[in-house]
Amino acid sequence: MAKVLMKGNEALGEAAVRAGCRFFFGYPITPQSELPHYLAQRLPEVGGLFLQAESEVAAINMVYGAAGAGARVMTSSSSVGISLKMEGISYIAGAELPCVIVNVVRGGPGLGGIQPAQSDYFQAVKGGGHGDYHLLVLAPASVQEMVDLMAKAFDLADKYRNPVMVLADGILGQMMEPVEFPAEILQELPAKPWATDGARGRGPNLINSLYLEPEKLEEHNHRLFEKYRQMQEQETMAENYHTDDAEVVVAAYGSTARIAKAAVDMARKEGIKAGLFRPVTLYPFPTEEINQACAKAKQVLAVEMSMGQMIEDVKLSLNCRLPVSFYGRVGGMVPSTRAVYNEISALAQKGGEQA
Amino acid sequence: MAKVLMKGNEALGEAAVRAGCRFFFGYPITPQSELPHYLAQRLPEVGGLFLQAESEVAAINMVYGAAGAGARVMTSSSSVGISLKMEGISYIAGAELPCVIVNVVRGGPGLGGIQPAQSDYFQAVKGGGHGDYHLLVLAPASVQEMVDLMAKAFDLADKYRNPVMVLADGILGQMMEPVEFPAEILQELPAKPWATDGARGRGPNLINSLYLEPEKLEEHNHRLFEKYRQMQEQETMAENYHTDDAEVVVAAYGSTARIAKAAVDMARKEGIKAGLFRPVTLYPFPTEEINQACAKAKQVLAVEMSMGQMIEDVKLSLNCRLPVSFYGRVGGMVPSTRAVYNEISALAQKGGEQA
Amino acid sequence: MITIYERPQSLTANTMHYCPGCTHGIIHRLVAEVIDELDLREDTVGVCPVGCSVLAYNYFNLDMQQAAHGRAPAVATGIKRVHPAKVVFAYQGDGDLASIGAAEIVHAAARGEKISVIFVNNAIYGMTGGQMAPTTLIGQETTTSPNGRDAAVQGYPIRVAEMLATLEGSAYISRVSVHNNVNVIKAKAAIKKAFQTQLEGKGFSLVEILSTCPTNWGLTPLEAAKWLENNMIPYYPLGEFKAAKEVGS
Amino acid sequence: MITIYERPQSLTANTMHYCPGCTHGIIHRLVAEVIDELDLREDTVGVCPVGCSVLAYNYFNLDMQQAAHGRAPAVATGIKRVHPAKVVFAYQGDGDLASIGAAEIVHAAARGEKISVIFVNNAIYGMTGGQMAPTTLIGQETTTSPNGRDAAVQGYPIRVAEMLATLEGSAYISRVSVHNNVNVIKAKAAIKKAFQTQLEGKGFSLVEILSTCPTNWGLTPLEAAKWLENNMIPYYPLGEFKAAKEVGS
Amino acid sequence: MEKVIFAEDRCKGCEMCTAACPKGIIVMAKHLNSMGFHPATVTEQEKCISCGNCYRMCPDQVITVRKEEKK
Amino acid sequence: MEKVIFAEDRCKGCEMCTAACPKGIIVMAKHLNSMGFHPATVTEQEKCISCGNCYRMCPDQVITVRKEEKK
Amino acid sequence: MLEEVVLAGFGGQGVMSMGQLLAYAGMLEDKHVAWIPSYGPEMRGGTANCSVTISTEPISSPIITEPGTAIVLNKPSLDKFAPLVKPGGILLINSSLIDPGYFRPGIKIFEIPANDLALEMGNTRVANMVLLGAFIELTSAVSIDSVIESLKKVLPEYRHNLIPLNRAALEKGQQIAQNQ
Amino acid sequence: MLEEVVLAGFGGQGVMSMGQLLAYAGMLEDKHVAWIPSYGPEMRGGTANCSVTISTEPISSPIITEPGTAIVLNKPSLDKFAPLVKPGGILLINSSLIDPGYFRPGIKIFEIPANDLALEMGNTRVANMVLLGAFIELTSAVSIDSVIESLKKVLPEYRHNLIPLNRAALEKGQQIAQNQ
Ligand SMILES: Cc1ncc(C[n+]2csc(CCOP(=O)(O)OP(=O)(O)O)c2C)c(N)n1
Ligand SMILES: Cc1ncc(C[n+]2csc(CCOP(=O)(O)OP(=O)(O)O)c2C)c(N)n1
Ligand code: SF4
Ligand code: SF4
Ligand code: SF4
Ligand code: SF4
Ligand code: SF4
Ligand code: SF4
Ligand SMILES: [Mg+2]
Ligand SMILES: [Mg+2]
Repeated sequence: MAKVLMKGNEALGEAAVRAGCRFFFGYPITPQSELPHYLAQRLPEVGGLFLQAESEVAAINMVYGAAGAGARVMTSSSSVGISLKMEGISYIAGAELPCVIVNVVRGGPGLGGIQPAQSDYFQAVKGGGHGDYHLLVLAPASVQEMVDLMAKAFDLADKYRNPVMVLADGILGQMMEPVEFPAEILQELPAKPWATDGARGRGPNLINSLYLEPEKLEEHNHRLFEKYRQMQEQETMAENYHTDDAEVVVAAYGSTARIAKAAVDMARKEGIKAGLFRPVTLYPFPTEEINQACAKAKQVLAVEMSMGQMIEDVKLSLNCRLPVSFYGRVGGMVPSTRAVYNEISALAQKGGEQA
Repeated sequence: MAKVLMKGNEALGEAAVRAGCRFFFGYPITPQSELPHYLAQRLPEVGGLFLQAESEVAAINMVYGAAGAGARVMTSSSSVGISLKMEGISYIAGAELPCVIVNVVRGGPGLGGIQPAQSDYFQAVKGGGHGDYHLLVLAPASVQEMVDLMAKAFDLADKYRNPVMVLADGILGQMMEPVEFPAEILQELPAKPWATDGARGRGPNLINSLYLEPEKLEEHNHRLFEKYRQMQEQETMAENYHTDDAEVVVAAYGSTARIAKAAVDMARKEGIKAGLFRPVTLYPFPTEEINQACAKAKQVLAVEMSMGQMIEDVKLSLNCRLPVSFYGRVGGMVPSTRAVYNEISALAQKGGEQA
Repeated sequence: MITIYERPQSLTANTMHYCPGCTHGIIHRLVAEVIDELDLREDTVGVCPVGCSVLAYNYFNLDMQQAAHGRAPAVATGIKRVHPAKVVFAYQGDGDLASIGAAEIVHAAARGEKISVIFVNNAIYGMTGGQMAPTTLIGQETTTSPNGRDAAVQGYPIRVAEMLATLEGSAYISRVSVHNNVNVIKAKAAIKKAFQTQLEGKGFSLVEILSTCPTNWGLTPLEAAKWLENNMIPYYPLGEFKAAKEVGS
Repeated sequence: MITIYERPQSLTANTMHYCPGCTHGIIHRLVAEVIDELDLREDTVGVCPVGCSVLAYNYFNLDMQQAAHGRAPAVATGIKRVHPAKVVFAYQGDGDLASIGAAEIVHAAARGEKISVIFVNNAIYGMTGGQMAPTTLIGQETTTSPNGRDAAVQGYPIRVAEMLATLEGSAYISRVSVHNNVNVIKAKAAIKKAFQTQLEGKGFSLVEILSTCPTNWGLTPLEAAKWLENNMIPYYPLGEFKAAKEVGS
Repeated sequence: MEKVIFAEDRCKGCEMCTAACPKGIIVMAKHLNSMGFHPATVTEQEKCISCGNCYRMCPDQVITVRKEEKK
Repeated sequence: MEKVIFAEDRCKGCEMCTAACPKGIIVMAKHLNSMGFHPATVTEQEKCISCGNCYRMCPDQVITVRKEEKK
Repeated sequence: MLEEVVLAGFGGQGVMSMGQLLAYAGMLEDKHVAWIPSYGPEMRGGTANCSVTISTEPISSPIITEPGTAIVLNKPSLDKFAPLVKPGGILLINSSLIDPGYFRPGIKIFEIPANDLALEMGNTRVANMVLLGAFIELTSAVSIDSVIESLKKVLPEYRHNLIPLNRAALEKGQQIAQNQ
Repeated sequence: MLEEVVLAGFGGQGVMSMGQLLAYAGMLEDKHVAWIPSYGPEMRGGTANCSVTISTEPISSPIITEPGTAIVLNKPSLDKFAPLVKPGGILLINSSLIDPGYFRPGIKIFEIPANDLALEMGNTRVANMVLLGAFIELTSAVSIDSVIESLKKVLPEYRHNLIPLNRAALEKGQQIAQNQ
């Protein structure tokens, strides 16, 4: 297929359609509204359903119902709205239902602002809802990657029977880049013999997260964590950019990684051995990959549009064996390439000293 | 005052009343219902208001309104219900409103079970809601401490204009121990000139978390984090038990710390140099204190009723300089003293080896 | 001898966990009987709520989903939109439906969602220990209205059927009771009509069923039935509040 | 010469951010005029919603709280219970009140919460770019009903005033419009009655105000006023749906 | 053969059936069942008119009702 | 003195006032105000009957209306 | 002194209040005490249990995983808790409802026909008190007087007429245990 | 080749579509492109801006903090973006709406009376095209043909009658820039 110029939000929509997603339940919120607008038009064209729910709470529970009924289904929102979905997401994880949740992050806390941010990292990867559970979290850094990861998201959701979050931000959602879509619209979806579609010729199926006996609930938790272990083994993804010989490694994801990449370019021009490590899966965090990327590193710099969240996973993954510093902007402010370059350059001068 | 034998949930209620709290908005859920039951009876006696909200979402927003109006106010729930409050909690943190939120944790994820758990640690300390914010999180380990920390919670909330969470679990909520209450019922509360009580003879007050200009929102975030820095400096609390010469330090909070204490006793009887480090503030985490407690340690063991959450803060606080192992039970299962002892004893044999 | 009344196919053989005399059990059976009679056992998906009936999935011999507290209508919507040809019902208590789930039920009705809701109104939160429900009567003592519900502080009980009947999307709305034989028969007819309304694609259907909670009312089952008759029915009048024409004819 | 009409005291001098001709501005002024006339400027706390009127705190010269989307009635409840002697009002859009906040408004009304709600029904989500609201008319095109609202898929618009009037706790409920002079005068009278209902402790009061969104309707302000008259009023009849006796007399 | 049959171990002794029986023939047994309840029972089977009232009011699906086959 | 006064820089040129004026004296100015709108104005002040209709329909508190003091 | 006891039986058998009384009595004697109930959703006819710790030292863990004593009032409770009793510990069996003959080496087992004895005294509701009396005799965890004192504080005034019966039941249990 | 350009003006001046056209044209030439808008809640009369990156290499960062070129259509945009232009960069000013005389050392400044020129051509709405033409002349980021090609793809068929006017405007801008 030829390339088309498309907004990230809309590209997510088209990618979902091509991945066989036919059901969207959501509630409007800036800066992700182009995604529902797109699907409101597009889904009926392919025999699918777009339904604006009465709230984010209703939306995530409609997703629960539809996922439990066997559909490829998604929802999307931004920060405030995602917080309202925490109970529902915990239920979906507990009931092991596959679905895709898009969070186009904006500044917080509270009503905050509508400009891009990455301050929902903890919520996405540690579990903003109650209980021990994890989403699989994918963080694209370009519109093309939004398309590619969206397809992947649905596959992973089905493979693990686990909710997958695509974590973007206002920049990615709003920006246009050329993209190529898979030519085919996926028609054949994996069989879901566990789904509730009327117990025709078989025993009843049950979608559930309640285990009143603690022994059973513990067992259930262990089963979930066995899945997470498998994901850690099989699904981590990351991009390395000039990390081979890098003495200063910048760790950044999403839009911020794009800025960091430009800063690395700038640093390389100045003869600084800088590199970029970009986790693509935020959960499971690419632990092995970051250790490889930092093989030659003396300093690590986490750059985020937050007050410092992913930095904890960076430190833990490296077992704190390298000094990890932080540079962040928040509330909708975006780091400039130069500011990141300045941080790199300062660290390069430090060598292996504790930051 | 003479000691009385009281359930943890009820003791929390009485302690709140004595701390001058006159407003409770909440929604029933096991295993914290004795707290609302108690206050439904008790608050009207002291001229206060108990109101059962239509939902947890409504409850937390009533708390927002009442806190913004200048009242000492609280809510309480358990796991599932706390997840529904995530948006509201993020708003309260963003609008810098003082209030107390009790979470009597039960097993998750989803509907999970109703037995005790500690699997909402991440949600409590990292911010289950969106955006960069933090609750002050207090974790009592006895009914008496529930009483003491409840009073403290209201004071800290007012001092920092920040929501404070009291993180308990089903055991603490349900168990009876003798407690002593402060004799006086607090009558004089701190003045709140910022509260919205009708702009009589002054300019209008505003309770708000919206900052459409990213520069302003960034500034606001920095202001919040300056508060958190101060809390870290001034408010951390922890208990040390036989840590002075301990080679194996168990880190545990809440009920689990009680079990760990008994296991330490058992180990000491066997001649093992074991100790217990019990964080009382989970956020801010007592970083300095744990480093002191581990001064002689060769091994650290995190024990939780979760799949391993606090362990991350333990590692980060220690900058990964000691091997940290984990023992946990989940889903309402409670670790036995003997099982924890066995872990300690195994670690004691390892010495300084990586776990 | 021929068997004329026995446990319907759409119920499993499991012994229910409900308290002695709790009419949740009767309502379960009525729903199952209707499903049997309409031959829908293999074409029905049920949604159970959070409340005493949370374990209904152990009793209905059907595909079931357990929904978060109050969200059964949203979950049922998700299922129905994926399988429009199947019959989807939600079973909800009064705390579940009228309190935390008020938005979801109003919107399912407004959307004309083609689902059937079995709404069990026992004027209390059974599961969690007898707290006040939105349907608790004025003066009624509960664990969170220990001195009786006071309208000045806690407001007035909600008449759900009447409220939902104002919405265009609702096609069949009625209130019945199961405190005695005659009413059980009528209740079953109403449930059947609700399912037929769905089968005929007419829109949203809901049957509000007055039910007892002997345990939390502090009464014997027989006293509870009397209490329902004497106290609930006067405030919650029985009858059809809305019916699409020609349903089930 | 004496000044007979000018900006009320209870509005600040700030220029509002609303689009040209958006009637949110008229409604703000009416609320402020009523507060002035009842001499309540220093005894009122307002709650603004999430929606185009999210910045209302910049315009009302009063103590204000900004509430989470849909939760203004809960926030107002919190304030009113702490300061029962003050006057508390919530200002909400139709997405805010009738969609995400449906449970909160139903329960504030059922509780007979002594607050006044100014409900601005413009049949659309203004703030977020013209999505369908629960009040969007059948056939109306919005960004999430690009081919016009289809009752079979998206259900029917909710008549909020009628629905809330079924609840015992609601004391004053009316629907007005501000699309022309005569109706603006009536709208103000209704708002005054709502505040008086609160002052007299009668219970919950709500005024639903039909309002324009020229921007998202894709019309000029004057066309929008006409559209409102021709399309909204037939579905949303104006009038009082409930009024406590002797209010404001 | 019996017209009305009680699955005794399911019975919770709630007495709803006793009140419902127009013939007043349902009584609570002296003994306890496996759940610790006094189960309902009918000894005068012949008086039963197979009306099904007991079945209808039993919340626990204890009761099966049969009638004579019409010839 | 003028009966109807426009705070010109607040005006968004929506024309709601023009439609409301029973005397039809409100017109849109040719020039732009600081916000880039053509503001509403009245030149024939003497025709104004101080009815306040324009004030009432103005969403932006642009208009102040005065009337002759009664003697 | 450290007593860790688990009390278990059917919902209506009064095990929760028996445990609370014991804890209360310990508190009156200025000992450290804790009482932890099992809890669950509203389900009738289930089993209920609680655990009580009484100690002269501050209590490390109030959560009892190896009880020094288990008092079991029905068969399911015997099955669940008898195996947990710590070596050298005590198992008190309500032999009115549990078939005799349970045996586990290394623990002391006492069979007390509590319901029968209570019935003899005219009220089966004090069966739990008979067992409590036996427990007190065997462990001296608290005194009978403290239990009675606690009863006075816990019971509403108009129920104080029941106190003599309760004392009698406690003493009956004490006697029986003495003689075993 | 790497062009990083910011386009800014009032809401109705067509800066967003101008940026999109530019990006589209770049894509048609098989270059790497990215377009990022400012976005905000519904508030009329505010300023709008977008940034466009066009490059022969893969784009590291599409977020432009130091634009190579800024095209400003009104005064607030001049104030905001002129200082950000990177040393050696280009500042294109719509001098129909902005008083002349802005100066910053080390950057190239061009004043184009875009509205006036557009008016001359009969339609002020193509003022943005005049500026775009000038930009193309100064940077050769894309060709005019590609822009026209893009227009054909973006405009609905019944609007294609506007294409000649747009081409004329682009060429007018080109000329003006040539002569500055
Ligand atoms: C989000 C959430 N809040 C609260 C609860 C606790 N809870 C469980 S059941 C219930 C009330 C059920 O009452 P009702 O719906 O009337 O059903 P009943 O038990 O009376 O049949 C509550 C509040 C929960 N599980 N989840
Ligand atoms: C929890 C949450 N969900 C969604 C949003 C996004 N949002 C902001 S305003 C709005 C709709 C407002 O529409 P309405 O209430 O009708 O007010 P109007 O703008 O039309 O006056 C939405 C969905 C939000 N801020 N918070
Ligand atoms: S608590 Fe009430 S509603 Fe629940 S099972 Fe028991 S009697 Fe029924
Ligand atoms: S978007 Fe609509 S409701 Fe919002 S200010 Fe503009 S016209 Fe008014
Ligand atoms: S069938 Fe009728 S007559 Fe026979 S036992 Fe049952 S209720 Fe009585
Ligand atoms: S109604 Fe059923 S459960 Fe109740 S006593 Fe009769 S047979 Fe037993
Ligand atoms: S006051 Fe009346 S007559 Fe005068 S300008 Fe305004 S609308 Fe016209
Ligand atoms: S109504 Fe007000 S804002 Fe609109 S044109 Fe008239 S004066 Fe200007
Ligand atoms: Mg109920
Ligand atoms: Mg609206």
